[in-house]
Order: sequence, then C-alpha cells, then structure tokens
Amino acid sequence: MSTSVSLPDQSTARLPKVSYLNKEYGLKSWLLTKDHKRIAIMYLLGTTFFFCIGGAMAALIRLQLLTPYGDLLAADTYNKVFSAHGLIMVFFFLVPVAPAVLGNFLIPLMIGARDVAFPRINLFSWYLFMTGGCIEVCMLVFGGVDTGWTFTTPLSTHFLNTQVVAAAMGIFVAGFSSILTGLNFIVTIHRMRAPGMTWFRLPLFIWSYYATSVIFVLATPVIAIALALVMLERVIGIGVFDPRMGGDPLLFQHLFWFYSHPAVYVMILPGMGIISEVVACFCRKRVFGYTAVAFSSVAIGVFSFFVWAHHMFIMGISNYSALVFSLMTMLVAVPSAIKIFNWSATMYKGSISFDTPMLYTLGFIGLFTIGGLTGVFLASLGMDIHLTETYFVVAHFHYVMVGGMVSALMAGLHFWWPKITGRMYPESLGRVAAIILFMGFNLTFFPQFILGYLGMPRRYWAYPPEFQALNVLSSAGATVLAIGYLLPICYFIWSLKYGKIAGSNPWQAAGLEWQVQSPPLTENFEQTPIVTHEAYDYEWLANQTRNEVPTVG
Amino acid sequence: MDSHTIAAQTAETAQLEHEHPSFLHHHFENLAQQREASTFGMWLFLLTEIMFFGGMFCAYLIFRNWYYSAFVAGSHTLHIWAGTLNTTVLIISSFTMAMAVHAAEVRHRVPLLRWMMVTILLGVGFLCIKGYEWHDEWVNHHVPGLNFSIEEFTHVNPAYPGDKPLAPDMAERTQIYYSLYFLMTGMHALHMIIGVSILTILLIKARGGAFTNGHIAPVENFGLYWHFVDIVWIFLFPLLYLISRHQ
Amino acid sequence: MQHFISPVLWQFLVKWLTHFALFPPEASSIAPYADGLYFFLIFISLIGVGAVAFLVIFFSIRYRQSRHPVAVQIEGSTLLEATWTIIPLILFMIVFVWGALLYFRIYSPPPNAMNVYVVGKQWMWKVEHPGGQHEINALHIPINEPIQLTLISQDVFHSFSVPAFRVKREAIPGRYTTVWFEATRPGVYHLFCTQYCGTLHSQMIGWVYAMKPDDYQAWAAGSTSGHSLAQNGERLFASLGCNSCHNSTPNAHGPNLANVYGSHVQLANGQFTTVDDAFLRDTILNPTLHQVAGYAPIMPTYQGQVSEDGLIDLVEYIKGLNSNYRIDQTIDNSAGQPVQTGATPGGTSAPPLAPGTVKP
Amino acid sequence: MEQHQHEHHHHLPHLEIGPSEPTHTPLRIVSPKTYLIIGVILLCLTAATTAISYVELGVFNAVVAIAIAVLKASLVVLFFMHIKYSSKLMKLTVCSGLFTFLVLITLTMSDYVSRAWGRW
Ligand code: HEA
Ligand code: HEA
Ligand code: CUA
Ligand SMILES: [Cu+2]
Repeated sequence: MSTSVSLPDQSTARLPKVSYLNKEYGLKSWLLTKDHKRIAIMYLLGTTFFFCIGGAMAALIRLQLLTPYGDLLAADTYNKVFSAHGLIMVFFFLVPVAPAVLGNFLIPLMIGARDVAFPRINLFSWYLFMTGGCIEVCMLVFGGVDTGWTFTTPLSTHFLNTQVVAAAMGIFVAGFSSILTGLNFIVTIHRMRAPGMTWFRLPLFIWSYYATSVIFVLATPVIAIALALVMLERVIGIGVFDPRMGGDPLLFQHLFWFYSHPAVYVMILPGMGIISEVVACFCRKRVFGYTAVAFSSVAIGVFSFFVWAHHMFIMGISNYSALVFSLMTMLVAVPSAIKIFNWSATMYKGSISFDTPMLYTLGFIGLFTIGGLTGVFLASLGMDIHLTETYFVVAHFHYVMVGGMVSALMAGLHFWWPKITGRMYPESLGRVAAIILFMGFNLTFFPQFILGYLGMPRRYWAYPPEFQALNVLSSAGATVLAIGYLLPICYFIWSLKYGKIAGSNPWQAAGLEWQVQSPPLTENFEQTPIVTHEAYDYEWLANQTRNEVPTVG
Repeated sequence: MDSHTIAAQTAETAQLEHEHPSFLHHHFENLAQQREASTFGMWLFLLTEIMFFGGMFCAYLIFRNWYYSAFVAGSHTLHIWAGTLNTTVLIISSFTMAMAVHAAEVRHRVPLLRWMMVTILLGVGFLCIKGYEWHDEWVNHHVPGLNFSIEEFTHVNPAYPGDKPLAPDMAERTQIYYSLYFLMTGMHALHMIIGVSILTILLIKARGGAFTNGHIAPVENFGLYWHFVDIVWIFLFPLLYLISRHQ
Repeated sequence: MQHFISPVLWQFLVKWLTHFALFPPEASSIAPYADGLYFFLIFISLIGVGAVAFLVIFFSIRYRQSRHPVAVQIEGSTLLEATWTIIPLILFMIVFVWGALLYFRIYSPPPNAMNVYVVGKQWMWKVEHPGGQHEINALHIPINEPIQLTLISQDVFHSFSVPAFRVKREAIPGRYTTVWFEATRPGVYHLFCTQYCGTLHSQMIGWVYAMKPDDYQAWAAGSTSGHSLAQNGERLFASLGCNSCHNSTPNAHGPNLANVYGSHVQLANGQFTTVDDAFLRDTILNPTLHQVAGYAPIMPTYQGQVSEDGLIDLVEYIKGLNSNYRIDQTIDNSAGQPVQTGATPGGTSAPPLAPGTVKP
Repeated sequence: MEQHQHEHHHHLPHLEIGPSEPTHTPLRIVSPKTYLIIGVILLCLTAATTAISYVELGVFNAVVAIAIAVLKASLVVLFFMHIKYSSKLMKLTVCSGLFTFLVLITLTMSDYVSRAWGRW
C-alpha cells in the first residue's frame, strides 16, 4: 500500500446532507457569516487573490532581471514592482494566510469548540483585512509606491513622491486585522477548549498558533505606530525621523523591525504547526519529543522580540548593541534546530507514506534548514557586512518564506482540503506539483546565494553583465516555480466539483477535527466532545476504527 | 460522529447550560466562560494599546535624552495647572467608572446611570481643558508643521525668569518636543473621544436595564478601557508637564 | 556542436562557463578572513543539512509503509534532544564569536590609516581625497596601505560596498561613519550602493582602482584640483567668520582650535569627549548639543549654510590646524568685537556669509 | 499489543469537566470604600508629584516622577481594574505586556546609549 488514503466505498459515499457550506446560500450568508470556517474560506479567497498579484510582480521582477541592462521596465517602475511584490507578499499574503485561513478553520475544530471566542470580531477582522488590501490595490492602481517593503526613512518620508501614505495606511488597517485575529485565537485557545483537552493534549499545531498569536498581539501595534509616524512625517513634517530637524531616521527602523522581525516568525511558526501535524499523520506516530517541540514554539515566540536589530547591523546602530543582537539571534536559531531534528526523529520507526502533504513536508524540512542556516550566516556580524543588502539575503528569506512557509502551507492545504471541501484533490497531480515546486524553487533561489556572495546588490534594476548567467538560471527556475503554483490552483478548483468524496477521515488521522464529518457542520460538534486521549494517539485511533463501521455524513 | 470521543454531556455542564439568558452566545458553554473570555480579550486588546503607546514613549525617551534643554523649555510653556487639573479630572472619572461597574455588578440601575453620566461629563471636561490648552499652543505658534516658531524659546520665558534662552539650534529642537507632545496627547485624546462615545452608547442601553440583569461584561470591559486611558495620562502628565519645573 | 543547440543557448553556456565564479576576487587584507568564516559557515551548514538529509532519506527508505507497516510509538529521548540542542548551540556560539571578531576588525580602523572622505547623494558617490582630488563614482587608492573611509550622506541612507574587499558601510544622513580596508592586489573592482536609495539606486555604482603606490602617486599628482581640502577649509573658515571667535587673541569668544583634534575636552554637562570628525561636524551644525565647558552658548548654527563637502573641508582644516598664526593674521581688528551675546541672538543669528563661498 | 494499548488508556483520563481553564475565579465584587480610598490616594499622589517637581533633586526628579507614576498606575491596575482579584492568567497577561514594553524600551535605548561609547 503506497498511500494511507482509505476512501469510503465510492458507490455508497455521499457528501453529508448538511454542512457549513450548504447550511445557507447566497452572497449575503457569506458576507455576514460568523462561522469561523466560512470566514476562513473568505480569507483563502482574499489571500489567494493577493498572492496572484504578488506572483505577477515576481514574474515581472524575474523577467526584468533576465538581462543586465534594464530593458523591460523603467527604473522607477521596477522599484515599484519589487516594492509591491514585497509589501503584498508579506502583509497581504504570508502573514495573514496561515493564521487566518488554516488557523481560523482548524483551531476551534482541533480544541473541540463550536467557534472562536469572538465570531463577530473575526468577521470584522476579515473586513479590515480586505479594506487594507483594497487600499493597497488602489495605491497600486494610482501610481504605486517605491519604498521597498521596509519603508526606510528618510527615503520614504522626504524623498519620494509616490503613494507612500496610502501604502502605509493599507498596512496600518490590515495590521488591526492581525491583532484581532491573534487576540481571538489566544482567548479561544485559553477559554474554549473542550473538557479534557489539557494543554499537553493539544495538537502541536495549536501551540505554534498560540505563539503566533502572541506575536500578533504584542508586535503589530508597534508597526502601526511606526507607520503612523511615517504618515505624519510626510503630511505635516513632525520631524522625528528627519535628521535635518534633529530627528533620527534609525528610530524608524527600530520600530519597524521590532514588529517585522517577530513577523518573520509569524510567517514560519504556523508552518511549523502544520508540519508537526502532517509528519505525525504520515508516519503514524506521535511527534518525537512533544514537549520540546511545543516549548520551542513558545521559545521562538518569546526570543523573537530580542533580535530585531540584526537587520540594522551596518545601519549605524552601536557596535555593542550589534553584539547583543547577534548573540540573541544565535540563540533564537536553536529552537528551530530542535524542531527540525525532532521531526526527522519522528520518522524513526514510523510507517511512512508519501502522499502530497508529506512530500511538501519533506521539501519544507530541507529548504527551511538551508534557509535557516543561511540566516545564521547573516546573524554572524562580520559575515553580514559582506552579505547584507545583497541577493544572499533575498535567497535567505525566500528559502524560509517560500521554500519553508509556502511549502508548509501547501502541505496544510492538501492535508486539510478534504476536511474543508469534503473532496479529495487528485493525488498524482498533487505529487507532481510538489516535485515541480521543489525543483523550481531550488533552481530559482539557489543561484541567488552565489550572486549574493559575489556581491550583487538587491533591489537593482540593472546589474553588471557578469551576473547574468546566474540570473538567467534564476529566472528559468521562476517559470518552473510558477507552474508549481498554478497547477495546484487549477486542480483545487477542479476538485471542488470532480474530486473524489473524502469521507470524514481520509488520512486516518487522530486529531479531533478528523472525527467529525467533512465538511463539518456549522456548529462543528453535535455535542461538546470530551477528550480522553493524547494528541497523535494512533493506537487509540486504531481502536476506534476497529470497533466501528466508518460512516459518512 | 464518534460516540466514544464525544461522550454525552455530563450532568454538571447540562446544569450550567440551564441558565441560558439571551445574551449568552451559542458557542459558549456558560456565562462564566463567556464573561472570562470577554475580559481576557479586553486585556489582550489593552496589551496592544500598551505597545502602541510604547513606540511613542520610546521616541520620547530618546529625544528627551538628546535634547534635554529643549524639552525643559517646551515643558515650561505648558500650563501646569491645566495638566494637574486634568489629571485630577481623569482620576475622578476613573473612580466614577469603577463605581459604575460596581453598580452594574450589584444590579442597581439608577446608580449605574448616574455614575456613567458623571464619567461622561468628566471625560468631556477633560477634553475641554485639553482643547483649551491646544488652542493656547496654537495661538503661541507651537504646533509643529503648521505654525511653529522658535521665537519664544530664544527669549527668556517670563514665567521662568531663571531659564536661560535657548541657542537657536537647540530652540529648533523644541519642535521635536512639541511633535511628541501633540502626538501623545492627541492619541490620548482620540482614545478619550472614542471612550466617551462608547460610554454614551452604553448609557443609552443601560437605561433599558441592559447591564443590570447580570450581563455586566460590556460595562466591565469598558471600565478596563477607561482605566487604561487614565493610566496613559498618568504617565504623560509627568513626562510632558513636569520636566524640571524647579528651574 | 553549435549546430545541435540553439545559438542563444550556446552563447549563454559559453558565457557562463567562461565567466563562472563562486567568489568575488580576494583583494583586501580582510577578504581572506571573511572567506575563512564563510567556509566555516558552509562547512557547518553542510554538516547540518547533511545530518538532516541523511536522517530523512534513510528513514524514508527504511520505514516506508510498504516495508514497515506498523509504526512503533516512541515518546522522545531527553538525551538525544539535549544532544541536538547543544551541538548546534555550540556551533552557533563559535560563529557568533568569530563573526564578532571580524566585525570589530572591519569597523576599527588602524590609527595610521589614510583618510578619504566619501559623500553619498542620490545617486552618486563623491570621493574627496585630503590632497584635494575629487572623484565621482570612482575611488583611487594605493595598495598595501590601510585606507579609512569617512562616509556621510547628503540625503538618504546609502551603502558603500566593495565586494572584492568584503567591506561595506552605510552612509547615513547627518552622521559620519567609518570603515577601513587595505587593498592587496592591484585591479579595478566594483563599487556598489547597496542600500536602496530611490529611483537610480542601481546606477549609483562605480569602480575602485587599487593601484601600486607609484601609480597612485602619479594619479594623485595628476588629478588634484590645486587646493587641498584643508586649504578649502581655511578659506571657508574665514568666509563664514569662524575666525572672529576661534582665534588666539585675548577677546576670542570661542575655544582655540589649534591642536584641538584628538584632544579630550570637557563638556558643559561635565562629561568628557574626544574631538573627532563627528564631534567637529556636530558642533558646527548644532553648537549647543555638545557645549564645551567654560564657553557661553553663543555660537550660531551653520545648519543649512554649509554643504557636506564644506563641512568635510572644515573638519579636514581643523584636523591639521596646529597654530593660530594664520588665523590671527586673517582677522581684521573690527572682527574681534564681541558677538551679540545672551539677550537677543534670536533675530540676528545668521553669520556673515560671503556669497558663493559655501560650496567649494 | 492489544493489552498494552488498553493499559495505556486507562491511565490517562483525568477528566476535567466544565470550562476547561482551571484558573477561572468567581466574580468578586470590590466594595465602593476600596475604590474611594484608592481614588483619594491617587489624588494625593498627583498633588505630591506636582509639588515634588518644584524641588531640585537633580536626576532624581525624573526618577521620582516616574516612580510615582508607576505607583499610581499599579494602583489603578490592581484595584480599579481588579487585577488584584483576578486569576493568575490575567496577572500573567498584564505582566507580559509590561515585559514586552520594557524590552522595546531597554533594547532600543541600549543602542542609543552605547553609541557614544566608541565612535566608528
Ligand atoms: C519566514 C521568515 C524568516 C525566518 C523563519 C527567518 C529565520 C532566520 N533569519 Fe531571517 N529574514 C527574513 C525572514 C526570515 N528569517 C526576511 C524576510 C529577511 C529580510 C528582510 C529584508 O531586509 O527585506 C531576513 C533577514 C535576516 C537577517 C538580516 C540580513 C540583513 O539584512 O543583513 C538576518 C541576520 O541575522 C536573519 C537571520 C535569521 C536567523 C538566524 C533565522 C533563524 O530563525 C533560522 C533558524 C533555523 C535554522 C538554524 C535551521 C535549522 C537548523 C538545523 C537543522 C540545525 C543544523 C545543525 C547544525 C548546524 C549542526 N534574517
Ligand atoms: C511571502 C513572501 C514572498 C513570496 C512568496 C515571494 C515569491 C517570489 N519572489 Fe520575492 N520577495 C519577497 C517576498 C516573497 N517573494 C520580499 C519581502 C522581497 C523584498 C522586497 C523588497 O526588497 O522590498 C522579495 C524580493 C524578491 C526579489 C528581489 C528583488 C530585488 O531585490 O530587486 C526577487 C528576485 O528574484 C524575488 C523573486 C520571487 C520569486 C521568483 C517568487 C516566486 O516564488 C513566485 C512564484 C509565483 C508565481 C510566479 C505566481 C504564479 C502565478 C500566478 C499566481 C498568476 C499570476 C498572474 C499572471 C502572471 C497574469 N522576490
Ligand atoms: Cu545610494 Cu542605493
Ligand atoms: Cu529578522
């Protein structure tokens, strides 16, 4: 048996008569819904839309960099393109996507709750997100912005005539959506757990989302105030970031990175949660060292607040301060290492099957390890002098964000797709896409490490011709990568109508979310579940299924 | 559904379920859970507020360190009586708000309405005094970006004859002080305005007895918010008004 | 061969194979150290990735479902987990210390370094040699001699990067930063602006010419503008009226500047500070920020009246100033009159300024 | 195997029934008298901090002003905001906010303060 999918007999299986998807019909029933699952779907649509915009921008970047001379776009257009790419990918895709889509859908199901603690706020935060996104899209339509995603002052405040205020406003608004989502999750995880669902019975997914939420709540307000100051500086010139008035442009970076460094862990922790679930399920084992993995999530969350100035090593911070921040960065890398090894060890004496989610997971482990270790290169002070602001950094963060988080996201989407829609995606196509993605990714971004060490600066519209060969490789890889993304988008849509009916637990996974019908009822559980087993207890599950005829719907 | 995991509800939870007032949302097990959840949520929201103001305090600290004499001079132009009065007003309003929450807890409708009224009035009073001060600063050309002039700081301040006038370069830095002053008091006032508005809505609802039937969470959480805004002011007052008054 | 594949691809392959490089040239005394750390980092990365890849691949094969149908439940192992916590931790600590040493080496110039000033502005590098040679987007330096760059930006953040030297330093608006290197191989190397600075960020590039000392001398002699920075500074010093207070006559109102560079001075707030480039620049622009003890805060600010280049000239002038003789010569008797003090400097703070002298 | 599994499961269930967070505390009503006392103390402290600012204390002016503000804020948090009577979770929540705030301030200031230690 090469797959663990045990689909119900196709001749008898039917989708459940009532589920959250068909309880009510009509646009209004979606736009005013308070059901966390429907809100998750709406977030999925929103973030996919933004991913496509960001992806189109990436395509433009790579096309432009095919030749060294800046043939395709004008210099300021190119700057607008990569700024839009970074802004949208970070603030409107990767930060919201995993928490707001998978987190929203799964957290209540996994802890045995009927909904998140504040369903109305949940809906409101979707509207905030979309409002922020609309501002951002309007900003792009009305001229765009060329600050880079980092809004470096005084460039952004005094030297650009583009739509900086609108861009900052969009992020400001969307930031409150993050805050409310995080707040909602924390309260839900603390207060809404089913009887018997103790902290150490929680799936590791919940632990990592908990850490993510803490970062949302504590870090996001700081970027809100930083961006508010940028807007004020631009509009009325308050002077706090203006060196000519006695302000300090570096202060902006302190405030910006105080958020944005923790935010990069917002972009990886949920992925780590997903990986824990998938590894456990496809090895049919409890995650090796549950407590260590759980606490390392918390540790990453806490330590992430101590390292932000590693983005400013050469920017003029005190050298002593740089020393402290470098040390803390080394420390924050350790919990990630623990996780990687614990997942690997989970496979030991497992019974491993290689369905699509597992393939993505293996990809994640490899790519995140490379991305993380190159992060250590950058955390090393003397090395960072040479590497900072080059393509090495670009390669580093695409390895962790795209190779790591996007792979994890794909793993998660494939894993829970049957739960979300009640139907399977086409398995073999899924595997093909996973492999394409992995190869395309490496082809795109590995050459950038070399480019970076050779010294090619990032955010360059045109570059010295000797860097062309590696750039061509990278652009070629991006085409492969694009196929790797478009394929799943297509077959996911296809599967909505034609996918095989999944049944409640196609992967034979042990989590609570798999013990209810797929797609679930609006109220999730007919009765409040009482939890008597540990997380990933496959022996318990085996017992259950042995005693029972699987029912669908 | 798996009947082994999902055991029937126990007698105990069923009993709690029994109390099922209209304001208990369907997804909560019981009132205690709902109330705790909302208070907890409110606290988390206040954490974000701490960090939001935290960014401003951070900026304040840095520039106060750098441009201390400009900050002193700026501080000396504020009306200390207005600041002290406003602190008093806010503290009293915090007290009245606490009393309003208490009235809701013991389910006394009329005292609840009265305490809320008083709190609103004090809040408005605070804003009026603040408005008066801002007007004064506008008249004195102290609003950065709009009508700022360093004139006053390069001369001796009659209220502080002991102060030396600032050299022009340091006098320029008073603008940073004022930027932070308007930023911080402005953000604080914005919170006050929002607070007064919400409290007015709560007051209208309270007239119909909405919060004296055991459903105190909105009043209680609003109280937390109001006290938090008070705390922000408790820090703003010494930081902005009381820099080196003895000079 | 050419006939079998498309000519474009062929050209590309040829180009790649002939231009393929993994490292930029190692052209400074720092470069081998940086590369050493880089190789160490690659080495531990290979260990790390190798270990993970080995485990994952080995387990995938050994415990695949068809071969190992029933999983064995294992809780964890404190010993193992401690191992893979501590080993990376130790390796990361080594990297930290090594990196920190390198960092301090790159950012602590040796005392005997030759100083070159670099002003960044959108979108060009202006290089000023003490001898008065000005260059745009180019830097000529002798090899085997430590060169210290003093960088400043006129507008936004820029970053001065020479990959072949493995050094890079931000040019910050309003603040001097420094970096140093010693070129070891003659050649022409890329100079990049690596900090995103607006539309033509990618055009803010140039070349560093590392030359044999003799060649450098020849170049320096051939391209001087005729006035050294210090000479420009001297003229500026007179035309801005600095000499009316900073001189050695009895009624001078400001500190005597001869030999002030490098000395320790006490500030009005009691602290001591060393007079360096940054201090001099700060005091010209914001005189009261570091008020020197014993003097009244009467010096007007020159903010907005001297360009960064002018400031560099002044700094360079004061640096080399070891006697007040020439200053005292330049002041006429009336300039010794007391500057307006205390009561009403507000309105009349503008210093006397001869037109056309601010921008040398 | 079968046997083993059974054992495994019988150890586990410590069933906690009811709302799962064990830290929930019953509603505690604080008496108006407490509020009044705290209110009066706060007003006194306000008067004190204003008065002290007119006394020359050197650097301690700032220290005292902040100390009084912290004291006042703690009183508000503990009594008006009921943290004194709240669950551990709430106390922890407040502390974590404070902690992160301090991290922001101290680590940022550490840069600004140590910049003057050596000029590069
Ligand atoms: C998902 C996002 C994400 C993640 C998880 C990380 C993770 C890390 N990042 Fe990265 N980073 C970014 C996103 C991310 N980063 C982005 C977006 C930027 C650029 C922003 C910009 O300027 O535009 C950036 C930039 C950046 C810089 C600044 C570079 C510069 O501008 O000069 C630094 C410097 O310290 C850094 C370090 C690290 C470190 C040490 C980690 C660590 O957390 C990594 C820890 C993981 C591991 C270490 C791998 C697992 C380890 C093992 C398997 C053990 C191996 C075993 C042995 C060694 C024996 N990152
Ligand atoms: C989540 C974050 C995320 C993601 C997913 C990506 C994805 C990609 N990124 Fe990006 N990137 C950033 C975050 C991200 N990036 C950030 C933060 C920056 C820094 C910006 C800055 O400097 O300010 C950056 C910068 C950046 C650069 C450097 C630009 C420069 O410095 O000059 C490059 C260059 O190669 C690049 C490439 C890519 C590529 C090829 C992908 C690929 O993975 C994308 C592949 C996907 C597709 C190609 C989309 C598939 C196609 C569609 C969905 C349909 C689209 C529709 C049409 C084409 C009509 N990115
Ligand atoms: Cu200057 Cu980039
Ligand atoms: Cu970071």
